[in-house]
Amino acid sequence: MAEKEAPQKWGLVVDLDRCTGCNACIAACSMENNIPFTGEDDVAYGRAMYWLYNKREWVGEYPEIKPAFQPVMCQQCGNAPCEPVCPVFASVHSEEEQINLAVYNRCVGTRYCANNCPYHARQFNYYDYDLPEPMNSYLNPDVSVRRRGMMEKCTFCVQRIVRGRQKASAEGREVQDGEIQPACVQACPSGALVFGDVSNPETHASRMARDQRRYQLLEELGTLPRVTYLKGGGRYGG
Amino acid sequence: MAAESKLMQATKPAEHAEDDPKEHLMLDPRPREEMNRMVMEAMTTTTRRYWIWLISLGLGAAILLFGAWGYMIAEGIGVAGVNRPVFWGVFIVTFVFWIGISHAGTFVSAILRVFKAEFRRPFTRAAELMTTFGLAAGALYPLIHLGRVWVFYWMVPYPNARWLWPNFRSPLVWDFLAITTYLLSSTIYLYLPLVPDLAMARDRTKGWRHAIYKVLALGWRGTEAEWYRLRKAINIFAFAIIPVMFSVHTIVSWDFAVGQVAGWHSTIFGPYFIVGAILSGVAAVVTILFILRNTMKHFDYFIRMEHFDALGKLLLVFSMAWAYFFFNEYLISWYGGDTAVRRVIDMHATGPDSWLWYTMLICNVVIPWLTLWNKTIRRTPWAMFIITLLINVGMYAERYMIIPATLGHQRFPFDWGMYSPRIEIPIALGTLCLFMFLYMAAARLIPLVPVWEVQEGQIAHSMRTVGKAQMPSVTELEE
Amino acid sequence: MNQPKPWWQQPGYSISIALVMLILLGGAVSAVYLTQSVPEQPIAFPHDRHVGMGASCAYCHPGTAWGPTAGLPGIDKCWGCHQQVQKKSPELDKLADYVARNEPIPWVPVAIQPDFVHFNHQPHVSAGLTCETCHGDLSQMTVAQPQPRQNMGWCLDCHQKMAPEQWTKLSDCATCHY
Amino acid sequence: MSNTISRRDFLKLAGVGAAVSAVLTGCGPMARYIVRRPYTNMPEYNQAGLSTYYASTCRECPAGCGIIVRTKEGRAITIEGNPQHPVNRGRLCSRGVTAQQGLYNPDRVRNPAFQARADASRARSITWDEAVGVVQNALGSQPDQVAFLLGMAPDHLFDLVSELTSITGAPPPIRYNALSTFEGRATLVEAAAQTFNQSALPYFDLANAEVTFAFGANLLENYLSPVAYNRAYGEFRRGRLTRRGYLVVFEPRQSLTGGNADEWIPIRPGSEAILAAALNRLVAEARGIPASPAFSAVTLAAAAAASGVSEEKLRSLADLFASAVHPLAIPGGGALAQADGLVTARLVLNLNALVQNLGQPGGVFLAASTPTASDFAAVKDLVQRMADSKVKVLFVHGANPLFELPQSLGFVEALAKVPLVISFASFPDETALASDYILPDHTPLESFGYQRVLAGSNRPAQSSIQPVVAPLYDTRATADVLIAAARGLGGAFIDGLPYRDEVDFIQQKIVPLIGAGGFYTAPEVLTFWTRWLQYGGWWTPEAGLDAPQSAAAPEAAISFAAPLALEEDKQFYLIAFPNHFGDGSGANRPWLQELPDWMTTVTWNSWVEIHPKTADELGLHDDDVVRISTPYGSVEASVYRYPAIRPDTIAGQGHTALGRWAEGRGCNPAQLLPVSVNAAGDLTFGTVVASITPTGKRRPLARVESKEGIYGKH
Repeated sequence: MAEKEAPQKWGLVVDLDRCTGCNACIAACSMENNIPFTGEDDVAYGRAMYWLYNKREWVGEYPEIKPAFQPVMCQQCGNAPCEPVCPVFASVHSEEEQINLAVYNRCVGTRYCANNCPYHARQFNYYDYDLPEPMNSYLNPDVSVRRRGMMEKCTFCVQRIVRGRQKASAEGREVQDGEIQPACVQACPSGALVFGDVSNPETHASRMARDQRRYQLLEELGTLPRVTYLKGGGRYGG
Repeated sequence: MAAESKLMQATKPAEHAEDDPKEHLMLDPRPREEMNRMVMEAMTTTTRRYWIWLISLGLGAAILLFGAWGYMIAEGIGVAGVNRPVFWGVFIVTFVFWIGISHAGTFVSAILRVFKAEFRRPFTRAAELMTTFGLAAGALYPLIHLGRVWVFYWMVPYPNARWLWPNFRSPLVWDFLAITTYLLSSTIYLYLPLVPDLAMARDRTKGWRHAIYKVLALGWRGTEAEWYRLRKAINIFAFAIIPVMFSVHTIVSWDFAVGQVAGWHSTIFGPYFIVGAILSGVAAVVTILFILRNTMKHFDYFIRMEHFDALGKLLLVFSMAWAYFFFNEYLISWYGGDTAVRRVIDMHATGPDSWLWYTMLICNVVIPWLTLWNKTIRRTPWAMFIITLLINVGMYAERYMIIPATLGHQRFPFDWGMYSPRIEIPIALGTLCLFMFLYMAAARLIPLVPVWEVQEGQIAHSMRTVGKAQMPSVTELEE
Repeated sequence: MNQPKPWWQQPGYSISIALVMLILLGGAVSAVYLTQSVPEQPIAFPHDRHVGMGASCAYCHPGTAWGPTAGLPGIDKCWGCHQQVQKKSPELDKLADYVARNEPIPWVPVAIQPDFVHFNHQPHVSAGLTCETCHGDLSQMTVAQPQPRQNMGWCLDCHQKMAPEQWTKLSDCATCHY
Repeated sequence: MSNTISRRDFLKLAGVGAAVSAVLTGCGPMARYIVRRPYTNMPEYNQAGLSTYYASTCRECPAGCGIIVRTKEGRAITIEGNPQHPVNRGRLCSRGVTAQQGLYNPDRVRNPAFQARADASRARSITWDEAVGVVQNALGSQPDQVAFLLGMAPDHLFDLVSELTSITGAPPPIRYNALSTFEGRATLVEAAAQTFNQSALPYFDLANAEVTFAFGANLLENYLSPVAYNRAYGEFRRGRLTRRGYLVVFEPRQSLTGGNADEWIPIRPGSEAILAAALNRLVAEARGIPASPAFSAVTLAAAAAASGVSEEKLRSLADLFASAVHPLAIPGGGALAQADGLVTARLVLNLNALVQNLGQPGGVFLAASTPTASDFAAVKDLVQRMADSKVKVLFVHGANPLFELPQSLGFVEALAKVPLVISFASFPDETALASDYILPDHTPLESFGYQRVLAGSNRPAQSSIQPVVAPLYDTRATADVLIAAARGLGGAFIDGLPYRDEVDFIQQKIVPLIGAGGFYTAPEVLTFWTRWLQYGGWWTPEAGLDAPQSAAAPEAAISFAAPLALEEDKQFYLIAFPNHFGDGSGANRPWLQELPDWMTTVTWNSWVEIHPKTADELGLHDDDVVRISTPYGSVEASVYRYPAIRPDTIAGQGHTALGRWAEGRGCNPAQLLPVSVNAAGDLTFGTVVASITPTGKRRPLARVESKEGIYGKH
């Protein structure tokens, strides 16, 4: 059974050994992408809008217990389960950037994509989340503010990708490695997140993605994720 | 209740009653004109109680369904109970439920017609009407469920300035097409055999009813050529609608089965859903027949113990078939050993919603198997009424287990979610009101018994003497 | 029985047809009004005169060369010329009033994209497109007029014709929608 | 009418309909309802649609991380890290990136007001002229009756107030912030002074260490310079090709740092000192160094008994530490907040001296800045003076003592005895509401200033603060108000404060930096000032910090206090800890409220962590509300059954004011804390004995995790 191959472009590497679980990525993502906060009741009911959540599971028993943190965002699958099920092409593959797009303005809100996403990386706008004046001033004009009834998800900060690409092309050059960084990668204090063009074997992200500690989330499902995790832990001296 | 006990007495002792050929509608003919009058009376008689019911159901549908839906459109889906990860909730459960109900009409009418099951004759119309209205109620749900219903037409393939078409790879588009096809064909299939009856009604009414029937009867005069074409058309439709019916529920099941949700991704979902749909549909037919028999004039003539008996047998068979598929589905998933799937089926039996899972098994398997083998019970209408209601409760629970209870327990335990319906409850009740409202209104607008079919059957049936025994016999009217 | 009237002349049918037509027409009129009519501007700016005198578009809308928006000139820019070029006109008096009050002129944008469309002038200008291609011939207009049917199909049509070799990129949803 | 419609007309109409529907299906936006206002005078660097970036300094905590704020059309859009800044190198934490929610908070104080201590009938808005007059009168009162309480106020304001008080002869400003207590900052400084003979905050080179022992230091959360330590942590783990760093954390309740450790040693609170002493002795033995006589009295058995860690474990840990090439021991947080916290800090610093890592890569350095924070003892003293009616005027800036100070300190009563309280708060926090005047300062993103890098930089650095947006409201920089008021008094103030305004003050203060060997210089101050703003501060091009020259081990034998005894199943050690709200001032940032807590994933509320075993014994379930009582006060909070805490320990995090997102949420653990201090003057919040009473109420916590999935409960 030959592994299905798909063209690659952008990739994200998460080094779980560096990740401390500090959640700066979630905050940075939310501020960059105009993600609304929902309040206590809705968070408790499973309606928090994190595009990127930190999956904290416990390993071991007291006193040898420790949390296993794993930031989970849209894995930008090469063979994405969310794409074929959308009736209106709102969840669609970007052939140019090789990521999965959530085209907000096309979405009719069937939420099928969200069910079919094994990572639960997609979020739904249950209401219009209006920010009180003047808090709406910080909304990022590069990212559409979503209205009620739409799906949304991590886009690898596609606005930054497009901006970087347009900037590079206006200056008549190729995009440099590390020039484009999603908000989470930029904020990550411990440098656990690395983003780059994985179709180019020389980029930092490509080199990290070939690390022997690599694995992908639910890779057995054949979704061909573009996010690579590097296993944490390891031994002293190893 | 008094009426029921009287009926019980009339049917006792059962075995003797069955021997009486008069017990069979087909062998208990009445003059044509009398039967026409009976049907017309049934249709036109309205009591105060009827109006109270009709108005309150209409109001119920307006407030519970359309009022609540409007509020939800204005506020957002947040007023419903869906959350992450249970993105589909009671709306889709009720959708599948109504689509299941809608299978009854086609099954009872088309399949039994094709197989020439004679007992079908008096209630094909009642069943077909269920199909149409069940579908109408069910078809609302994909719309209700949408986050942005005001752009639902993007699912319709039409040329537009965006150069965009629907995604034909999406099961939802298949669903959309299948349901519209089914709605259209079942409406036509309801309408075709109705034409002679409408003509009958046209000839016996005056005023606004006459005007309506005049238009709807399409100038039917009952000539040989018309009958020939009608029979031909009904025959074609009867055969053609069966694959449509199978495809519809298969496609509904594909909404789940093609997904990669653990617990959905199963090859048996197609037939499993069809059997489930027929089980719930036939059960709903029995429920409705009981209500019709008790509320409508002269219906105790048309709907008899033999019908409950025959449908009861059918139900038993389908309950067994359903159990077989359920067992198959469960065993294969369990044996397959995929952790995620295992966890889902474990959660079904032990999770917070496990009471629904047991309700499902009790209502769909235990109760039918313990009761329906017994002829006395099968021939006791109120018992059948309760049993069939319970079967539908069980089938509703089944869909609930398949949708929210499965979605809530997917691959990452960190992400498991609890779901509790909120505005879904009034909306679901609202569609029930809508269905009942439409059905009740239709019961006074169209002849609910296909008179010509009954009469045709009665002409074809006769008692023959074979040797010393009196035997019922049927003449083939159609080739 | 008389010869029945043809169906479209029977009252029931004709009334329903009329209703449907009325609704369609109403929708059409309001749609045209909302999207295609020329909005009222605080100053009836004569584009034709400025273009006619040889002013280049980029003089007042310089952002096209390096950014997403063309930009609107502030009162400084207007006044830069007009305090020299004094001509009696009620519109120019309005300008003088704004300058005197040091208030921005509340222009009503005409060529504007919805929030979910991220249009960038710069690549288009770099690709050699002229302003008239999309904004119409301003030398024939006083205040800017909306161009009809500038919808997604129009964008795609041009993308396909102008740069077929870049179709993958230019038809990608993420090029404009994010 | 319809009868007149001919077939031809019909077709015509249909044609119109088709054209119309073509418009409808692809119609543009309704432009006519949008009005666009260009800048009246657009700044030349500002282009509509393009971003403008400003370098500044994050002031959500005192660490002094460099930020770059992306603005568009005069609005602050996103906050990114300054890639060149030596503290954070382009990285930020969750508090830093959500700072716009402070700037654009709808509950900000929008104009100066006579607040009248929340007496609505007398409260009114005032003008800034009146306000300056009020401050002027206040400054003119008898100097020893004027007190300044500064918290997170930026360093330039602290410097200005220090100058001001030195002119009048008033007591120097007190700079107290709950975070400095939670870090044990005063204890660290005092321990460094006693051990290294230099009064400075130690800088621990975590990035190059190989085995790190952290004693209560919550490096990854709120310790001195969290982003710097997070960054170093990443390097510590995977920055080298050779060895992965190994982290051991000693603390009774697993914090985020403990959770990321390779070994978390749940020790009994109060046993840190004896444990550190035992490790000192073992490490000295393993390295063959003669142990200081101070440790001779310490036995392994006693340490094991006190801490609850087995002797073998202690021995193997000591071996690990002694045999490592670059071992590092970091004291901090709860470990220092004990009665003998200073001893613990000295012993832990001495561990570093034993393995000779002072000034070595992966070792201990001394941070460049002079510590300016006051200890808790000074606050206690101030409260005492207030209670004794010796304070007539109290200025409060960047602090919220009503919230941050332990209730038992009696600040409320003391505040009532101060006739004039002037708050410079930007937000209506508890203290601001209880003051006479609120003279709102600009929020950090609207102000000028500088911040000396606290302890997160491997080189001397000073970070610049500049406004990234025009002030939103009628607020005024406190430095400007003070300068105007003081100079208005005339006399000594004119000569003592030769500054026109805040900017002039800052420019004069950065003059010494021009020739101090930074990575840029300038011929005169204005050019230097431009670059200083542009780069986000000043620092040296090469890394370099002073290393401690010598280390003095404790000489005399130390006697260790036994950990507080508990009544079994009735009493518990209570550990108060800060989460990502820091000192609590982050609670009005809705996104910080929405962010899950690191360990429990709880949002928008406070909770008390109880080990499941203990909870079972007490019959407590998740989300049960319990009352936690200490001798000093009591609060109610929901139970979180937390598997990573000692069974004899509980831990807990609220506000009564501070705007819509913070008000009435959770509980304030400061109400439970004692007021006693350790030898260095830091609050000893480390061990408080508390009891738990179930209230019978339930308040479900909004957690992101699935309780069912993670803990198997429905």
